[in-house]
This record gives sequence, structure tokens and C-alpha cells, in this order.
Amino acid sequence: EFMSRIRGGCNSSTLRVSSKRNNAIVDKIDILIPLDQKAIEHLNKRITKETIIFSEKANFNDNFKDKCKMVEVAFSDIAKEIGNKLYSNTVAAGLISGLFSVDINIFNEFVKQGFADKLDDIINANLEAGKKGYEIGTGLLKSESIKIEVNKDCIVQNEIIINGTEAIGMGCIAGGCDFVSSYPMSPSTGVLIFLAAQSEKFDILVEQAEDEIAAINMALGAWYAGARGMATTSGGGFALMGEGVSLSGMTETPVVIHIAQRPGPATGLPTRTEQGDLNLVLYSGHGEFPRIIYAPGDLQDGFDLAYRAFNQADKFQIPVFILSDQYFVDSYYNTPAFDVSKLEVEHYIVKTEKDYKRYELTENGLSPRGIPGYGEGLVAVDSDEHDEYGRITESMDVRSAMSDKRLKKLDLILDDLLAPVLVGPKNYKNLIIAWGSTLNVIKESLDKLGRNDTALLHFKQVYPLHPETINYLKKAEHTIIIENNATSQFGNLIKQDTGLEIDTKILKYTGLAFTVEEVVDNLINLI
Amino acid sequence: EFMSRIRGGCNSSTLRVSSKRNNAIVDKIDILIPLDQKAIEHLNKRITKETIIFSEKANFNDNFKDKCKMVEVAFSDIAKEIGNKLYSNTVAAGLISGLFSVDINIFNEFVKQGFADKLDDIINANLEAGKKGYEIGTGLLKSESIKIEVNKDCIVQNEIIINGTEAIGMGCIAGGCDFVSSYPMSPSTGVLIFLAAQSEKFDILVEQAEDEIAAINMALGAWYAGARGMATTSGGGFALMGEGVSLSGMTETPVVIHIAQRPGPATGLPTRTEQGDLNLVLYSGHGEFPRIIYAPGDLQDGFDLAYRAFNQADKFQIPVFILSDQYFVDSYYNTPAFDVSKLEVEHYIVKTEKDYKRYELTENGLSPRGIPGYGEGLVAVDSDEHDEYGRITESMDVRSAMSDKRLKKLDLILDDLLAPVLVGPKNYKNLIIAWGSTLNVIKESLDKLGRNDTALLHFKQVYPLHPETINYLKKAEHTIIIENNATSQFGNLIKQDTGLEIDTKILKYTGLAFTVEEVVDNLINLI
Amino acid sequence: MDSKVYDIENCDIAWCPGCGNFNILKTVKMALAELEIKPQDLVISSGIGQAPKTPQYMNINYYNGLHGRSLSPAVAIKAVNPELTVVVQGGDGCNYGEGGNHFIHNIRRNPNITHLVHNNMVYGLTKGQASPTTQKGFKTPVQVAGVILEPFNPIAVAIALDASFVARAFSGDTDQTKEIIKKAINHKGYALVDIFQPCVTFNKVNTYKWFKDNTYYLEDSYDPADRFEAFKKAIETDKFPLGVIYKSVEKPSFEENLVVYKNNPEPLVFRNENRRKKLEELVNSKK
Amino acid sequence: MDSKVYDIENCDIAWCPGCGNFNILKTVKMALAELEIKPQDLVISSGIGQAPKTPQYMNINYYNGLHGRSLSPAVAIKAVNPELTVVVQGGDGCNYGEGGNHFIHNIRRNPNITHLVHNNMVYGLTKGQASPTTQKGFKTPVQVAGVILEPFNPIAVAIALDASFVARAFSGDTDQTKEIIKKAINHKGYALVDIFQPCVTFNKVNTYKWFKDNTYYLEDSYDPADRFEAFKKAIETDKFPLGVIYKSVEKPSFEENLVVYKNNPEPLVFRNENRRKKLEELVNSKK
Ligand SMILES: Cc1ncc(C[n+]2csc(CCOP(=O)(O)OP(=O)(O)O)c2C)c(N)n1
Ligand SMILES: Cc1ncc(C[n+]2csc(CCOP(=O)(O)OP(=O)(O)O)c2C)c(N)n1
Ligand code: SF4
Ligand code: SF4
Ligand SMILES: [Mg+2]
Ligand SMILES: [Mg+2]
Repeated sequence: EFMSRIRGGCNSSTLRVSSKRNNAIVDKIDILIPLDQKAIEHLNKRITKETIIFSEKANFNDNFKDKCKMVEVAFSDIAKEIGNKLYSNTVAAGLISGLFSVDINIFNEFVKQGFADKLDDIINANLEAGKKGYEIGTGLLKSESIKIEVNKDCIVQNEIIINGTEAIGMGCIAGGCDFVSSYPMSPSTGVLIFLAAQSEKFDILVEQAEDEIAAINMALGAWYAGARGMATTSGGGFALMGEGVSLSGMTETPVVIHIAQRPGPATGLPTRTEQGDLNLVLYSGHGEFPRIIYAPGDLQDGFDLAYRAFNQADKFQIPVFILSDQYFVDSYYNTPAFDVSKLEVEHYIVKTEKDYKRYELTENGLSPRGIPGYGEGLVAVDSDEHDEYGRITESMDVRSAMSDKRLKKLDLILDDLLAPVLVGPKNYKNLIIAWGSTLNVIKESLDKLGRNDTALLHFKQVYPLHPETINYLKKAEHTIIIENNATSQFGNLIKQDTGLEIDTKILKYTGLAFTVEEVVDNLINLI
Repeated sequence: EFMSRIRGGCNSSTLRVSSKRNNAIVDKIDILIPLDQKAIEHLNKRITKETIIFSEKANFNDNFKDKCKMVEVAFSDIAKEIGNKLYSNTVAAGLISGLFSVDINIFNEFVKQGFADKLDDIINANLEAGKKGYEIGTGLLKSESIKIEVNKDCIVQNEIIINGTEAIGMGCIAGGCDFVSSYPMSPSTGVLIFLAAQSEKFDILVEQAEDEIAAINMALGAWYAGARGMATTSGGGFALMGEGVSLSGMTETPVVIHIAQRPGPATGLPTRTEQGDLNLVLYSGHGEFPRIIYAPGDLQDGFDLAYRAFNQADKFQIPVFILSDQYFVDSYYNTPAFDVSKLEVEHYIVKTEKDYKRYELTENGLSPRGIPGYGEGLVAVDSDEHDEYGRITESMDVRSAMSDKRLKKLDLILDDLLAPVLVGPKNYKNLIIAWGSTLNVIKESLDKLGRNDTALLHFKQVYPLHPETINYLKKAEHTIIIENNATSQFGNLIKQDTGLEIDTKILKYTGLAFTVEEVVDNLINLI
Repeated sequence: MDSKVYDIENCDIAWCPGCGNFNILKTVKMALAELEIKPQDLVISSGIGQAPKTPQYMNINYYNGLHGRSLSPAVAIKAVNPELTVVVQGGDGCNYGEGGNHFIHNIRRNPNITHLVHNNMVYGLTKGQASPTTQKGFKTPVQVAGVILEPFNPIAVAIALDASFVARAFSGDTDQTKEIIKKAINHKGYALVDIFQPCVTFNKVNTYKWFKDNTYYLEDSYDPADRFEAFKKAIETDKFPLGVIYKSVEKPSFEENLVVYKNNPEPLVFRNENRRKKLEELVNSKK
Repeated sequence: MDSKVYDIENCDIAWCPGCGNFNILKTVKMALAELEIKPQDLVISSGIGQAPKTPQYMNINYYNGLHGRSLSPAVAIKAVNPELTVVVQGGDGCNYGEGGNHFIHNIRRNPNITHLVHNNMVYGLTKGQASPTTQKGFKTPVQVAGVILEPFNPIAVAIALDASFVARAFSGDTDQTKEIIKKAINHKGYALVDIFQPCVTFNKVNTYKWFKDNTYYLEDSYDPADRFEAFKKAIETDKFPLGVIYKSVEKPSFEENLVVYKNNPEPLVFRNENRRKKLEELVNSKK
């Protein structure tokens, strides 16, 4: 959680440590280290009797005296001693590592990496600061004034710790992405930055566009010429890309777009989260043409779906969307290292023959896609209604045929869907429905609830909807949808598809993600 | 019907004359005057045994010899005699007027008006040409080689003949529109041109924007400062306005947008018709906020809804859309003169007090709207989430309150809907559902069918849907929707709202409007 | 007038300590106060970025719209109510990047508004990517190998389009910047002031010192009416000239050119003529 | 090469008889043929309007995209496959109006493409509204009282942004226009050719005769390397100069500046390296 400003403001980071795989966000704070005076007040609602606050005197808030446990640590003084008050962050990090008995070498490596671009002096001072904090942590443990129970797990050593941005970025690389044109916009810029950092290693052309319209039109040009382009943006930027999306639909030029949602309308809350742009993505672009929308639930999904997006875009010659959100892209946790051994960049481009027709009418609607300069043919694409050669036409018969051809691809797409994932008992009475980034929070909530009559149906492909959806819903006595928006956009899509109204809607649109406690509290009253 | 080119190409105009009020388009041609060689071939499918073709030899097509009745008229020769081959159009117009016994004075007036910006010589030559044609027409009538039965109707003398563009344009004027910023795009430019022509008389500021993004942002600025602004565009241009629509939603600045649909995706068929952008308009803009969408069925609707759009936008402080299409805006026919005597420009702007809060939280979500320079208050609007004063905020509580406030306006809107109109028997078994420009064609088709078990439910407000919709549908044994698109966008909206799937869908997406015969043929097989 | 009338109590300013925007905020308030412009008679239109937050910290009317779109509403506001003083404020990205098309076309319109661009040669709010004015070679997390695009030259472009008033200032110099802004507001027609503004967090190259070292004030003898000289000045890059660089021959503003004001000076928004009769005539003319 | 290789059989051309576009079509074909550019190696990117239909009437690869957006795909096409010859073709509205932002920012990029703008000073396809280059006072059904905006000066703006090649031609003169287009295509870097083109249907002011009377060719002695002289020429309006008006000092093209081509000239689209190993390394680096 952070505010839309560069320095200052009241920001907090939440770190969860657990011996089980828990990747969700919780309300309750176990350990709090306030680094300024406003912090405690700001987090007020998340402090319980069990919370331990490590704080220097100045940052403690007397109103909380009896509401939690307070341990004084003179972070600033220790830091100043080493040379600069700014090091107090590192003291705090050391303290936590000590408390959790993190190997001191691992911790030191971490510090070195974090300050890699700084002067040696600064690195050493930070190492020193970390050490001081670490010692306090281990000291507290030894004195048994604090007990912390986390089992170390060897598997985790083989896991990676990344955030959603990195998962998607690596998926793009796996999918053969070699062209990115985007205009910066929180919280989507991370993917652009990630790919820029990898651009030399992987031969990726990264270009910051002058606006989002240029971004999508460049990405389309890149695909036309044979590259695999993408754009990353957020709702407001994407709202400018609609005409380009429509062009992709008409010219059957593939394109991949990542949209990291944030609360709207308009500028809204630039650094917070929401699932409010599903409808926008679903219906962007004028006219009628098929599309695919993926919404990753966890890091593995982020990787898999970004990878898949490029292959599917190329295969069906359509726009494919990866719909994430601020909570997803900015949340770090550990996950098994991605297995890249079986991933293929599927090639669909054909070498053209002399009389090549870009829009040849075929049985299934797909015309082999050529690119300029590869083969003897000529590749003409047209934003106007066109004939098989890609030439402008006003013939009604050709229009109908081409319209049918484009829409027919939906049948192929329907044969190649990712099914929603059922988590929990097959013989559920209550069915929770969710999509995208709420996966982990809801999973953990159900674990907490421990009910054997309640399951979660999670969608990572939100469009087109899987035909089994209706059967899953019909089996339930009570259907409940959980969405991070105010109008239940996915619930409406389900109703449009299945005709079934979901019984109960749990909606949150404060700008923050759901927490486990919230979901549990909500569900307890319902099931 | 005309092609997307400036001169040449194969274009045809259809003129219907009838003693009943028939405003629809029919396939069957009664009288055809081909003015070039390709015309007959082009209209092939619409020629029947009863068709009479008036043509000079050169333009006649021998293949049609036995398929229709042919009368030779040497249009070009007559025209050349008068001075220029170009006058043959006017000869043809005269011929038709003669055939239908139009008063020669009315005809001459018409010619004079049509060529008002031309030299006197040209006007006189055209009058002469018209006269020649007229004489041929009356001659044919007298010789009784042709019989035409149309009763003249005095009421019609008090009617106006206009097209959809003019109806909407006059409605905008009635609604107090005093600012138009738009970027030209067929078929929406007509409204811009109409208002430009009236700008001096009605004090309307008309500005051609550099692009559609400027257009909507200018219109929003105009409303903010107290004017009543609009933009007119088509699907592709509107696809660029999404971010602005979202801004309207967030800042609660009213705006009116006219979208004249044409077939997409992308450039599509610029001069043809379709109802393919309902979804786009319904979901344009990121984030969640209320809106209204009107879709005129006939000229009276065009006038009424454009008028109403401005008042409703101002009242609810939201974007209001008028969704027409090429067929609607370009079709001329006669209709009773609009009654302007009871129309009010409803004023909602308040004079501000010292501590004015633009986003004051009120019970119903509406905050009195002030404008800068009118009163002692200050008017601050913000695209970020904001507090009551319009200042940027990141408070979750304020966010929720403001989100609720904006969405709450939907309840007020729901209390102020235009009900769908039922045409035909109340005790229907078959219910045809339609929206927007298909009204007249379907009405006439039902007349033709003369079934007392079949009614039409026509929507001129397509969003939000009227709550009675579900009851209308439930009463029917068989529901049939007719839409000028490929995916039944309105049918999907109805399903999303009511959960009811419409039984049968009649869809057309060739770029042309439905004709009466088509609708009749389709229905005959179904009911 | 005391510039305090523009102050807001308990104003929570989100800029980094040391940011050049603070001084621009102060300077703008001073300029407005010296020109005796009442808060009620002023509208500032801004976009999104660090610079566009400026009006949020002032006690005035404002229209804080979309990133890149601050000029379009401003022109419309001025056009429908010419009695208002209308200022546009924002960053280099907002005005020359996303909003570049409105920049070039509104110069052509010549609306009577003042355009203040806080030019920090970087995207501040989105954390340090290149902006159109970023100098070549500048490295960022997106431009990892350094910027390869030619920097956008707003002064030269404005002169190429014969903008009616073109100036450049430096946020570090309150007095002169204030005078330039006053001239811009007093100027009838479109007035651009590109204000160099250090971003202490994301631009470690173009710092206060750098701007001091790389700018100079035009001499008093300099004649801004000479378009060629102005163009020469505009493309100087060893040191950037500060001051009023170009003033075109006097020409009517957009609003003055509008038909709606040809015979009637009353702002469009305050006119209240009942249209019924004329509309009835119009309808009947279609019989 | 015979320019017939670019011809299409039974080509149904939608332009009005007498339109200046016919001659541009012919001239472009001739220029391409003289440069021996194979249809397969050429891509023309265009937008929407009368002018952008040109590639539809040629036997080549083309990308006929959106109104105003022809530059963006062109730059990307050239960047991912520099072996292609890439030309952008369209109207004054498409390129300077709707597409104005891409115009100014792609000049900054300096991609090695040729930009041909058919400048008829009007919106042809949408039937005669003002375009950015329409002269003042020109009446249209939208600009009922005549155009009040200053005409957009693409030549001056391009020079202000130090475009690497800036020229103007007149469609009525096949020979010279052909030579200018050849130079533009041969030029390494961004090359603008603004081509005056009479629209016989909607522009009754700027006719063939008008363009003849109001233009002149730059003398052989004229040195396009002098930026100030070029700017002077650019803002002349009594008569418009034709020819190559400006050439900047030589500079690397966008593609040459790209990191992906620093050590490897092979077009991006033909590279086929398997990324698995490197990707595995990247994944494991996150442990
Ligand atoms: C349509 C859109 N695209 C992108 C953004 C994200 N964005 C916000 S501010 C900004 C750039 C800020 O740079 P600048 O305009 O120079 O202002 P500064 O912060 O440097 O003052 C961007 C890209 C946005 N809000 N809207
Ligand atoms: C986004 C969008 N806006 C508007 C249009 C409508 N439109 C098509 S061509 C054109 C202008 C044509 O003028 P110009 O570019 O000068 O080309 P010309 O026809 O004169 O050659 C316009 C406005 C469009 N196709 N797309
Ligand atoms: S990031 Fe830069 S521009 Fe933004 S507030 Fe900080 S110093 Fe100022
Ligand atoms: S309208 Fe003008 S530009 Fe278009 S084809 Fe006709 S003459 Fe040419
Ligand atoms: Mg900036
Ligand atoms: Mg043009």
C-alpha cells in the first residue's frame, strides 16, 4: 500500500511470514515497525491486542498503550550513530531478520543487492545498520521476551520471490515478446521497466511512445511486420487504445495488451487497486470481433497467461488482454521456480507465395498470416472492409463473408479455453466465484473457514466464458461472487452468458484489496 | 445508399411515395430511373415484374428486357439540348413530379432552392429541364400508359420533410445546446454542419477540434464553465473519447455525445449503416459511473431525445448519449412539424456561496452544480478521487463515499426513464424487440403481416433498461429481436438485465438497413 | 492584493522537499496578486503529474482534468466565458508528450490564455522516465541505454507556429519568473511560459546548479518581435535564454474571432435568450 | 525497373476526375521504379482519407490503418525489419490534424522512413471541412464564417524540430516531384515531403493555377544545410518555395540508435534464438 506521491505521505508495507504457503493479504498486524509519527494512527484498524510494535519513543502513540504490546528500539539513534538517520530502515530490516532467524549471510546479500548502485561507503554503513538490528532481534528471541514460531522450509530455498510484475514480464519473454511500446502509467509501468531491464539480454525492442495511441499502433505495426509486440497500460491509458483494438480486430493483426487496473473513473486513485475495468476491456473498440481476456490469480498464472497470450494472439490473429491490477503486480511472495523447459514460442507465420491473399476465406475463418519481405507474396492489410487481397470493398456480399470470417474465429477460441479452477470440495453447497487477483485471499479464507460444503470457482480466463460455468453454478445452493469493484462486472458477464443471477455479491471498492479477515467475516455471515 | 467516394461509383437514392405514412425502406422498386449503365445491374435484386424503368437507351440493360417494364426517355438528349448533360438529373426529377401530379409551382420552388448558390443561368436551365421532364410525366399519365395511385393528403402540407440529422440538430437547439466541438466523421458530420449553419441565429459556438480527444475535452470544459456542449462523432472517433467519458463520470460534469453508427470494426464501411456500437457506448470509459443512452426510432424521437439529452445530462451531471446510425441520419421523410411550445431548457446551475463545495455529499448523490465566476464560491473539479471541495484525496472512506454518491445517481435515473413503446396488440403471442432506427421498417412490416398476435416493443432509451422490460418479455410465447448487427448486442443487454434469452434473433450486418420485405420474409417463417 | 488570498489552510502538499514546484506555486500566487485577479475570476486548468497538482494548493477555481488534456478545456472555458482569467498549468510530459497535438493546434487558435509548463525534463509523478524534453543520453529505468530521441523544443515549435507570446523562465528565480508570468497573463492571446524546474528526486542531471549554469537572461535590448532572431535564440543549446523570446505582431484572439462575439460581448454562458420563436421558424422552414 | 510492376489490373480508383492524387500515384510509382525497389521490399503505411487510398492502387505491401495513425506502425515496421523500405502516405488532415502528435514525436525519433503528405488544404474524404493547412478565411459548411485559425506550417515545425530532411513539392509537376521523392527515399533518416495537391471538388481556392502561381522552385545555389535560411524559407507565404528546404547535419537513424541493432544487424523479425536457457537463468536469479 502506498500513496500517489514520491516522498512522504503515509505508506506502509505488509510482509507476511508463515510456514504454510500463504500469499494473501491480512488485516491483522502481528509486528509493526512505525517509522514516523503518523504510522500507528494510520494503521489503527489493523492493530490488535496481539500486535507487537517495535518503535522508538517519538513514533509511538500513547493512545495505543493498552491496545497492544510495545517494545522500544531506538532505530534513529542507532542509525545516526552509524552516520545517517536514513539507515534506520535497514536497522528495522535487520531486526526482523533476526527475529525470524534468517541466515545472516542471506540477509547481508540482500542488503548488498538492494544498494548495489550506491557507493561502497553507503553499502557498508547499511550492512552495519543491518547487523545492529539483527543483533537486537536475536537478543529479543534469546531473552524469550518474544516467541515466534515459523518453521523453515527447505522447499522454499528452491522457490523464487517475485511480484506480479516480474511474473508477467517473464511470461512475456517466454511468449516470445520482442517489441514493447508503452506510455508510462501506474501501476502498469513495472512491466515496461522489467522488460527494459531484460531488453539487451533477450533482444527486446523497448520504446516509450508519445501517448497510448502511438503505443498500440506501434505494437500493431510490429506484429504486422513479424514481431511479437505488446503494450502495457492502465485503465485511463487503455481507454485511449480502443480504436487500435478495433483495428486489430479488423485487420486480424495480433496484439497483446497488459492492463493493470487501478480505481477509476478518470485519474481516480493511481496507486491503489480495483477490478473495475473488466467491462472496458471486454467491449473496447467499435464494431464486432473476437478477443480473449486473461486475469491471473497468482504468480504462476501471471507467468503462464502472459506466455500464452502471445501464442493465442498469433494463433487466432486477435487482440489478447492480460488483465491484472495494482494489488497483483505489486505483491511479492515466494512461488516455485517457473518451469520453462516445455514452453514453445509457437510460430504461425507463413512464407508467402506469389498470389498471396492475406484474407483468404477458409473454412474456419483463419487465413494464413504472412509478413512483408518474407516470400514472394504481398501482404496488404486494411482497416476498411476488404476483400481477400486486403483491398477496400463496398460489396455487401464480401462484407458479410468477412464479418462471418472474423466472428467465426470465436468458435476456435471456444475450443481452446482455460477452464475455471475449482478449489475445495466437489460437492459444494456454497460456491464462491472470483476472478483474477483475489485468488489467494479467498483460498486462504476458505482454509480458515474450514467448511466442507463451500468451494471456490476461480476464473483466470474471464472471456470467453467457459461453457461449464453454467453447470458449476447450477450445482450450488448458494452462489456468492467476490469482486474488487462496485457493480459486479464479472457477475453481470456471467448472467449475460448463463442467464443466472448470482445470489450474493461481496464487493469492495475502497481502493484496497480484500483481506483474509474481511472475506472470512463476510462469508461467516452468509454460509 | 451511397458509396464512400466523392464522385462516381454506383449510388442510388430511394424515394417512397405513398398515401399512408410509410417511412421505411423497401426492397421492391416501383419506378427506376438509371442514370448510368451500371445502375440496373447494381439494383438487380430489387427489380420485379412490376418495376417500371424510365431510361434512355444507353443505360438500359438487355438482360432485363422481360423482367420489367421499360419506357424510353431520352434524358441526356433533352438535357444536352438545354445546354449540358448534367441537367438530366433535373429532367428525371421533373418526370417524377409530373407522374405524381406534384404542383408545378412547388416543384419549381424546390429546384430554385436546390440551386440557390448557383448562377441564374444555371437555375433557369434547371427549371427548363424540370419542366421538360414534368411534361413527359403528365403526358404519360394522360396517355394512361401508366397509372399511379397516390392520394394527396392535406395534412402533409403542414408536415416537414427532414432527415434524422436535422431532427437531432433541431433537438439540440431545443435542448439549449450552445457549444459544439467535433472532428468530422461520416455519418455524424451532418449534425455538426447543421448546427454550424444555425450557429449565428442561435448563438452556438461551433469549433472543429484537432481530434476527437480535444472535442470531448472541450465540450467538458464548456459545461464546466456553464455552457451546454456536445460532440458528434461515429464509432471510431468515439473509441478515442472513452477517457473523456470517464472524466465526465468522475468530475460529474455533464456532456452530450451523438454517435452515428456505421459498420466497423476500424474504418469498416464509412458510408453504410449498422447498430454495432451499443456495447462500446455502454461501457466506454474506465471505472464505474452512471450514464444514459437514447436511440431514436423516428424523426420525432430524434428531436425529442436530443432535446431531452441536454436536460438529463445537466440534471444528473452525467454523460448522455444519442445513439443513431447512418440510415437514421440520412433518411428523409415527412413528419408532423415539431411542437416547440412546451419545451423548456431546464436550468440546474446554482449561484455559489462562499464555502461552496462542488461535491457536497447529499442524500440522493446530487450536489448542486456551480460554475466559475457566478457567485462567491470557488468551483474545483478533480479527475482524481476527491473530497467534497474537489480536492485530491487518498482516504478510503472518502473514496467509498464518493463512489457511492456517483453510483447512487443511477436510482434517480431509474425513476426518470422513457418506457419502451408497444406497437400492436396488447395480448400478443409473439413479441418483436427492437431499438433505435429499425422502428419504421418493423412497424410497416407488422402492418403488412396484419397479425393480431404479434406486437413490437421498441426501445428509444436503451440504457438503463426500463424495469417493465422483463414483464413484457415474460408475457410473450415467442420473443424475436431484430438488430442491425451480428452479435445481438441489445439482446445480450436484455439478457444481462432480465436473465431471459430471446428466442429468435434476426440480425443483419451487410452494411445496409433492413427492408420491409426482408423483415416480412423473416417473420413469416417464424410466426 | 495580498497573495495570501490564494492560500489554503492546512494544505498537505505532496511534493518532495526541495522540489522546484514549491517556488513556482509561490511565484504564481504573487504574480496573480500583483495583477489583482480575484480567485473567483480565475480558473486554472491542469492535467495529471506533479506540476498539475499546483492548482490543488491554491484557493481558486480549478479544472484538474486528464493527463495531457489541460489545454482543450481551458480554451473552451475561456471561449464560453471570456471574462474569466484562464491559466493552464502542467508538466513537460503532460503538455508536450500526451498533449502534444493540443499544444500545436491551440497555438493556431490563439486563445487568450496563459500556458505555464513546469519543465523538469522528466516524468516526475510516474517516477523518472524520459519526458519529451529529456536531454539525450539521460538514463532511466525505461531508457536503460540512455535517451536516443532529440529533445522536443517547445520554444522553437511555438515560434514556427507564430505563437503570439513565447517565454522561458527558471523556477529558481522568483522575481524574474514572476515578471514573465505577469507579462504572459497580461498578454492578449496565447502565451507560453516554459519554466525550467528542477526535479530533485528523478533528475540528478538537470539540477538547480545545472539550470543556473546553463541559462542566461536575454538583454534588455533584445527585440522579441524579430521572428528570425527569436528562432535563433530558440535553438541555442549551449546556454538556454530566459525571458520573453518571441512576440508576434498583434493579432485577434480566438474569442475575438468567434462569430458569437461579433455583435455581442456578453459571455455565452450568461446569455439567456428564449429560442422558441426562432426554433419554430426553423422547423416551419422545413415544410 | 518498369513502373508497371506496381500497377494493379482493373484497378477501380475512387478519386474524382482531375484530382491531384492521380499524378502523385503515378509519380510515386516512377520514383520507386527508378530506385529499383521491389514491391516485396516496400511497405506503404497509410491512414484514412483520399490520399491514404494511394497504396490501395499499387501492387505492394501495405498497411492501411487508422486515420491519423500511419506514422506509428511505420516506425515500428521499419524498426523490427530495417531491410524494408517504408513509406508513409496520407493527407494533411491525417498527418497534421488527427496525427499531429505522432508527427512531432517521430521527427524526434528520426526513423529511416519517407513521409509523403498530400496537402490539399482541405478534408477531402469527409467532404470539404477545413484541414490544419487550410488558409484563413476559407469557407466550408463547418467553418461557415471562414477559417479563423492560423494555418499549420509543417515545414517550419519540422525545421524547428531539426527534422533530417524537409521538402515541399507540387503534384502538378511530375518530374521535379519524382526527383524530390527519390531524394527523400534515398535519405537516411526521417524525410518529409509535403506535396501540394489540388482537390478539384472541395477546394476551389487552392487550384492547379493557384498552386502554380503561388509557388517557386528553390534555386540550385540554395543550401538546405543552413537552418536559419531554411526557417526563413519555411515561413514565406507570398509564394511557397518548392524543393528540398532543409537537411540537418547527418545523424543516426532511430534504428541505428536501437540497442537491438548495436551488435547484430539482422532484422529483429528474422532472429530465432531460443530463449529457454537465458530465461531459466533469469528465473533462477530470483531465488
Ligand atoms: C492517459 C494517461 N496516461 C498516463 C498517465 C500516467 N501519468 C501521470 S503523470 C505522467 C507524467 C508526468 O510527467 P510530467 O507531465 O512531466 O509531470 P511531472 O510529474 O514531471 O510534473 C504520466 C505518464 C495518466 N495519468 N494518464
Ligand atoms: C478517428 C477518425 N476520425 C475521423 C475520421 C473521418 N475522416 C476520414 S478521412 C478524414 C479527413 C480527410 O482529410 P485528409 O487527411 O486531409 O485527407 P484527404 O481526404 O483530403 O486526402 C476524416 C476526418 C476517421 N476515419 N477516423
Ligand atoms: S518527483 Fe520531482 S517533480 Fe515530483 S515532487 Fe518530487 S522533486 Fe518535484
Ligand atoms: S474530393 Fe478532392 S482530394 Fe478527394 S478525390 Fe476528389 S478531388 Fe481528390
Ligand atoms: Mg515533468
Ligand atoms: Mg486533405
